[in-house]
This record gives sequence, structure tokens and C-alpha cells, in this order.
Amino acid sequence: MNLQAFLVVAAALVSVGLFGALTQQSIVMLMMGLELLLNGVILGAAAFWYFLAPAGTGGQVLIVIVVTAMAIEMAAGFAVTTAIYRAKRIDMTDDAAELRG
Amino acid sequence: MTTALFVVLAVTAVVAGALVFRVDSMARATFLLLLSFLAVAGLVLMTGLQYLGVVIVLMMVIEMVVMAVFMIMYMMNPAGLMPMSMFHNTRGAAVIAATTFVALAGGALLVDWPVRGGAPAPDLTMALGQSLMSGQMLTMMTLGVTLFATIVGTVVLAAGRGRYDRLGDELDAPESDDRDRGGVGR
Amino acid sequence: MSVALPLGWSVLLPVLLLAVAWAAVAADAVVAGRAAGRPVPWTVAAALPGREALRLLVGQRRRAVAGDELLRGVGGAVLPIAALLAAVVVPLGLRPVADLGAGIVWFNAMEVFAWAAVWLVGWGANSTLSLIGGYRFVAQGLAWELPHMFALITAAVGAQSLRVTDVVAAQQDLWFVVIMPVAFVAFLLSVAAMAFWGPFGAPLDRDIAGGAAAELGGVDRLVFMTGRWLLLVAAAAMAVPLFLGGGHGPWLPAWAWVLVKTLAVLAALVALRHRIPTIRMERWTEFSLVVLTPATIAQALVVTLVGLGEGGLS
Amino acid sequence: MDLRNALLRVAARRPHVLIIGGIGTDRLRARVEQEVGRRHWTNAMAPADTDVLVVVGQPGRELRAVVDDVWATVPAPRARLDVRNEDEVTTALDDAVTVLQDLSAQRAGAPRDGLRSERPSVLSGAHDEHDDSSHEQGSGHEDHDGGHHHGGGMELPGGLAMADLGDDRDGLALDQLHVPLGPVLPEWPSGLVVDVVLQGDVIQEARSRFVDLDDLDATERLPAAARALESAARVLALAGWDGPAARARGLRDAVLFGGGSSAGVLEELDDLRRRVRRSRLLRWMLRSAEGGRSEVLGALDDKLLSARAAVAGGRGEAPVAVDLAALDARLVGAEFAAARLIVAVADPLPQPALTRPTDLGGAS
Repeated sequence: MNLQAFLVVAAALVSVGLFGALTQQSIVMLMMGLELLLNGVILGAAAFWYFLAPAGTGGQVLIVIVVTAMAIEMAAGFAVTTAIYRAKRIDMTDDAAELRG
Repeated sequence: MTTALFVVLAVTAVVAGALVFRVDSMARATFLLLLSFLAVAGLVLMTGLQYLGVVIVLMMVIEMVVMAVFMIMYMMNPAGLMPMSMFHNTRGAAVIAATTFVALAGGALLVDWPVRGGAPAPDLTMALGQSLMSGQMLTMMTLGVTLFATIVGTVVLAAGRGRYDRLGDELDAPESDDRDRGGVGR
Repeated sequence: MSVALPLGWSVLLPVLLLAVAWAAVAADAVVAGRAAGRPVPWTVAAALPGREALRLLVGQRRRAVAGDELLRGVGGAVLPIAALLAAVVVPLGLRPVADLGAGIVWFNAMEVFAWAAVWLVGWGANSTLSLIGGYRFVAQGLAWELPHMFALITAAVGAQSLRVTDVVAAQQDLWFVVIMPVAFVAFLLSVAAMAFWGPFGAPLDRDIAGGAAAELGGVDRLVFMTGRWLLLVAAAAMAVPLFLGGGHGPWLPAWAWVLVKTLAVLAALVALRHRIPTIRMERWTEFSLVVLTPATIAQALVVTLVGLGEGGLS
Repeated sequence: MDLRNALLRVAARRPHVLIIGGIGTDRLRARVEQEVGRRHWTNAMAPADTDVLVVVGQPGRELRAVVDDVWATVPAPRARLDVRNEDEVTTALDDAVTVLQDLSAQRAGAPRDGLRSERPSVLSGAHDEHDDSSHEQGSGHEDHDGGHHHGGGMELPGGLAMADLGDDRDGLALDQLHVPLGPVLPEWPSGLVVDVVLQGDVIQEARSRFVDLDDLDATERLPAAARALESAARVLALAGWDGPAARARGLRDAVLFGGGSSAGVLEELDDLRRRVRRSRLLRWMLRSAEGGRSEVLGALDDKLLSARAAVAGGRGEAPVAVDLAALDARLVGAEFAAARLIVAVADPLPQPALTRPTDLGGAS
């Protein structure tokens, strides 16, 4: 158990999450990808804190921030999904293309 | 012992995370994601961050249950009885994800990390609390305001009928026209 | 400084919880009989839990058409496990099985596993009424979580620690129920709601033919129902260290006080159950969020200010 | 082997009983319920929780099919009884215990796995109203799998149909489930079936009917007081207030089968009424939208009052027969728990004149 091992696991979680977020058609599944990505960030923050700077509290504060970000992401994501769905009855990213340039 | 635990938790976290996008059933996907979170929470607990580890468990269980509800609300075929592919742009994404992994993992293994400086505080929870309430006060306040803004924003976005619909343009209706009324108020 | 009990107690803990749950089921049957005007003899009531368990043990298990057996099984198993894990931080006497630094948060985290468990069981059965039961519990959990959390936090603020043994130690002179009555009441109600029991039993109610448990038979049902009672017992036991002074008390040893107080809390809950009808969440959620949550926040604020006035936080 | 026998014998001592009866069996059903209560047995909520299935009266063709399907899902050890008249009740229940304790008989008669896979053709007919009545269970098996962008015609593995979409009150078009409610459901009027379209737990469409209405000639009706008390007991039980519900049942039994002086019944009835009126929580939980007055609570009080009048000697008002169409209209838009209360309060009478002929195709 060392920093490198933790970071490789965190990297794996981030990549899997990224893959999911990029490939999923459904907005809800896309959000699951994002959650997984942030999951990796949490693990990375904990590892950095523990193995590099355990005396400070920066790592802990970062985890608090990421966890809050996850909650906000979920809430905002579902609110937007609900709004889009109410307006247009779609729940797929490919269909919601207003922002496409 | 510690190493074995670490390996088990690490493998669980990654495999469950990957399976999220492989299974057909949305309910299973959601709870696989939860499993991945729980494994990460276990890893966080291994670093001694007891409070944060348990908070992650608490939050993620609630979050995933809520997610399951929305999932079933909006997804076609949530139980996965009809296998179907819900991917787009798979190849590009795979390349991007693989590159990211190689870059991150390579960085993790190749960088010459500094030696560990200092020792953890005896009571980490207390240390976090004191930090949030003094040095990191601004962070805490920002988070609080952001969360509040999120609550207001998401409710406005998601609600189908606001108070002007329920109580009239002047908000002066003695009672709302809801079919089923809540416990208090109009 | 950890004061956890020896490891052997982790084996004894389920036995203790089951024994108390047995007593609670029997008492519930007696009170139910009296409320119905058809008294149940003590002997019948005392044997009832064992008989029911036996009935389910010899009973056949069931599968549902196109159900998700895996998720249903996971949900059913998670419920009793979560209840036991929640109980490890409860001091049996003055020492718990595991003296966690974040014990209060741990307790809450284990409780919310019940949400996932009930929802999974309701979903896995592939039956409309079961699923309605599962959804009802999610709504109930969401409505009660905030008052519940603030009630827990109030006790933690009073003791200035998340460690349950510290909370008990802080009550050597004065029980917390005296200085935080609102939090205590909110805790009692929310804890029964978290165990989806009694007046908060809408997820398993008669109108949906047993709800989330409607399709469970045999051992599956036994595990699920046992888990629910264990959760209730663990929750009632938690009220003792948080608000009722834990093992502190005259004459009796600490473990006896914990037992007596736990049984008293359970008795209060059982009595409450037979006095009031089921609380339906579509009516109650608004009350929970608009009245109960601010009330518990105000309670936490008062306790905080008192703590500051008495010499500040260490 | 001996151990298993012994276990079975202890376990069978206080079984859970599921009672199924068609229209016109209310008196017999009440008698069985009374006997079950007297023995401190338990009323089962669903087939999965059942040990003894009691079929009261002589079910018609439609109901018999339902009973057979329910029976197929009752887990062993189990016993099935037919009770035709009141004299049989005690001996039949005694026999049930004997059957439950008989290990070899249970072995032979156990359902394969509680799975109703024998009749897949029936299960697939989720949109065919005529088929529905023959396989619904009260526990309304229906897939909960959405099909947003698919019509209802799509079939999933297992013969289940995908759900449709439809507008709902929140402006979100979510999955609709076609679920028949009844005739096997706790606290449900005998023989009633309501085919509902559910979105979440909100009822979007409802169409109620009675099974085996042709056999109505043989119907015997409960006296007004007993009928009112029965309905009140159902409402109280659905509100989750078990004690008063059981007391209302006890009063019904006293009215039907004697056992208790008229004065005693009146006193008990007044006590019950006082309790119901005094409960603020009950008022809160039963309150409906119209002007704060509780429709359900008002009807509940009326029922207790009319029962009192009938017991006191007057004829009481004849029960107002609720039109099934009116019931359907009131169910639309109600949440599930509220809908159950509405049905329990309405307590519709099976009357051929008031029901439509079997034009049952329009609900889906």
C-alpha cells in the first residue's frame, strides 16, 4: 500500500468514469460517469493527503469540496433532465442538441 | 493483511465502476456504482479519514437511491429485460479514456514524489472542523452559498407548478388548488 | 483512547439484539390484542416470535416472474446486516463493541442502508404493489433524514464529540433529553420512520398487500422482517446513549440501565404505534420539511449557544 | 424426519389465513374472519404470506380461475379449504391445521417454486382486459419496465409487455402500468375488480366491475348495520389503525352472530365513534382537497352513525348504492393509498342494473 498504488486505482476510476460520461446516450447514465470520475478524485485527494502532507488539512477540505460538488452535480443534473423532459420528452444527450455549434 | 484489503477494495472499486456501463439493468448499474463508492469509502477509511469515509458512505447511499428513482423515471427499459446498446462515439471515448489513464497512471508512477512531511493530527475530525471554521472558513461559506443556490435553482428548474400557479397571480388564494394537500400551509 | 469491548462481544451483540427484538414483538402482540378488544394471553405472545420464525423457516421460498433475484437477495440481506452494524457503536453499559470516532455519523450511515435495502426488495419482486412500497420508503426516508440528522447533531454538539462514548460521558450529571427535548422527540419519531415500523409502516402496509415484502416467502421474509425489528431495536438502543444518559444511573450496573432504558424506549414506541393510525408521507412530508426541520435546527442552535456561553468550545 | 415433523407441527399451530370470496359471501366471510380472530390466527396480506387459503361460498367461473392462480403462488406448507356454510367453519379450520402438519402431503402438493410460469400465454395479456381478470392476483403482477419511445405492443422476455407513456399531473409523461386491483386484496370489497392505469402510484384511469355478476341471484346481503361496520372497519384498517378496525369488526360480528347485549354493542359503538372523531391525526391523514372537510372521515362517521341507528332499533337508512361509474370518476387522480380509502368508503353494491354490460375494452 503506497501512494503509487492508490493513484493508479484513482486513475483507473477517472478513466472509466470519463469513458462512461463520453459514451452514454442517456443523461442519467452520463451523470453516473461523472460521479465515477469524481470518485477517483476523492481517492486521489485522500492518497495525496495521507502520503504527502498528513499534517495539514488541505486534503480533507478537498474531499469535502468534491463530495459537495457531487451532490450539486446530481441535483442540477436531475433538475435539468426533468426540465428538458417536461418540455420535450427526451432524456438522451443526442436529442438535446440546442447548444451544438 | 492491509495489502490484501487494499487489493480487494481497489479491484472492487474499479470492476464495479466498469460494470456500471456494461449491465443492462439500470437498477443494477446504480447499485454497482454504489458498490464502487463504498469500496472507495473503504480505501479512504484505510488512510485514517474516519469521518470523511463514513460521510461518503452516508451520502452515496442516499444519492444512489435517489438516482435509482430518477433512473427508472426517465429511462426506457430500466430493468434491462430487453438488452440494448446505449452507447455513442465508443471508439473515440475509449481512446480518450485510455490516454487519460496512461497519462495519469504514468505520472503517478514516474513522478518522484516528495517524502511524507509531518504526521496526521491525533483527532482528524477535530482538525478538519477547526480548519473549516478558521483557515478554510471562506471555503465553507462558499460551499454553503453554492448549495443554497443549487437548492433554489434546481427547484425552480424542476417544479412543474410554482406558487403562482397554485395560489394565483397575487398569491392571495386562500387555498391552493392542489388535489392532495400537504400537511401545513395552503 | 478506545474503550471498545473485547472482540467476542461482536458475536454476542446479535444475540442480545434478537432477544430484545423478541421481547418487543411479544409486547407488540399483547398491546395489539388489547387495542383490538381481543386480549392475547402472555404465553401465546411470548411464543409468537419463535413460532412465526419457525413458520417462515419451514416455508417455501418464492421467485417472481422476471424479477431481479440478485438485487432482491442483496436487499434482503443488507437490512439485518445494516441493523447490526448500526448497533456496534451503541454502548452496552459504558463500552460499545466498536468505539468509532465518528460513531454518530456511522450510525446514520448504516441506517440509510435500509432505504437501499427496502427499495431493492420492492424492485426485485417485479410487482407493482411491492414497488410502490419501495418508493414510499424512499420518500419517507428523504422526509425524515433532515430532522433525524439534526437531532443526532444536536446530541453531538452537546457533547462536543461525534464519539458515542463521549456523548454518554457528557451526560454524567444531566441527561440530554432535559436540555434538548425537541431533538429527542424528533429522534424517536424519525428513528421509527427509519425502521419503517408502526405508524411509519406505510412501505409495508395493508393497503398495498404488504408492500415491499408482499412477494417474500419463507426464509427471505424471515430475514427481511428480522432485519426490520433489529433496526428498530438498534435505533431504540441508540436513543439511550444519545439522550437518556447511557449507562449512568444509581443502584444498577451500567449494562442493566442500558437494558432498562432501551426497553422503556421500545415500550413507548409500541404504545405509540397502537394509539395512532399510519402516517402517510404525501401528507407528512411537508410537515417534516417545513416544521420539524426548522425546529430541530433551532434546537441545535440553542444547544450550541448554551455550549458557547458555558465556556466555549475546547 | 421426526424433527421436520415436529417443526412443521409447531409452525402450523397459528397459520396465516387468506380469505377469498365472491359477491354475496360477506356473511360467511365474516364468520370465517371471526373464527380466525378467535383462534388468534393472522390474516395474511398477500399470497406469499399465506398458509391457509379459505375459499368461501361457491365461486363463479371467473373467480375460480383467480383462486387457482393465487393457489399456484402460495408457498408450501399450505392448505386450501372450501367453506360452503357456517357450520363447516370450525371443522374446516381444524382440518387445515391437520393438512399443514402432514409432511408427506405437503411434499406432494408443493408448488414448484411459487412461479406462475405455467400459463405464460395468460401473463402476456396485460393489455387484454378479459384475460386480466383470470390472472390478476391483487398483488398485480406487471412489469415495471418503462418503454418511453415504444408503444405498448412491445413484448419483453417472460411474456411481459412494456409500459406505455401518458401525460400525468406533473406534466411529465411517464410510464403507465395497467394493473387490475382485486378481487384478492386485503380490505377489499368482495368480488370487486378495478382495472386501473397507474403512473407511479397515481391512478390515471379506473374502470370497476364485479366478477361473476351473473350469479347475483343467489346473493344474500348483510344487514345494514353489519355492512356499515364492515366498511368502517376496512377504512380504519387501511388507515393503519388496527385496534379500532378490529373493534369495528368485533361489533360487526356481534351484530351478525349475536354475542353481546344490544346495550353493550351501542356503548362500544359510541366509544369507537368518539375515538374516531377525536383523533386529529386521523383527520389530517384522511383529509381531502375539498374545502378542508374530510370526505372519507365524514363518510366514516356517517357509517358508524347509521350502524348505531340500525342497532338501536330503527331501520336506518338503506345504504346508498354507489354507482360504479361514479366510483371510477372519483378514483381518477387519486394516489394509491387515497384510492384504497375511496373504494373502502364507497363500498359499492353489486347490482346488475347499475353496471354496464361487458364493454371492457375502453380502459387501455
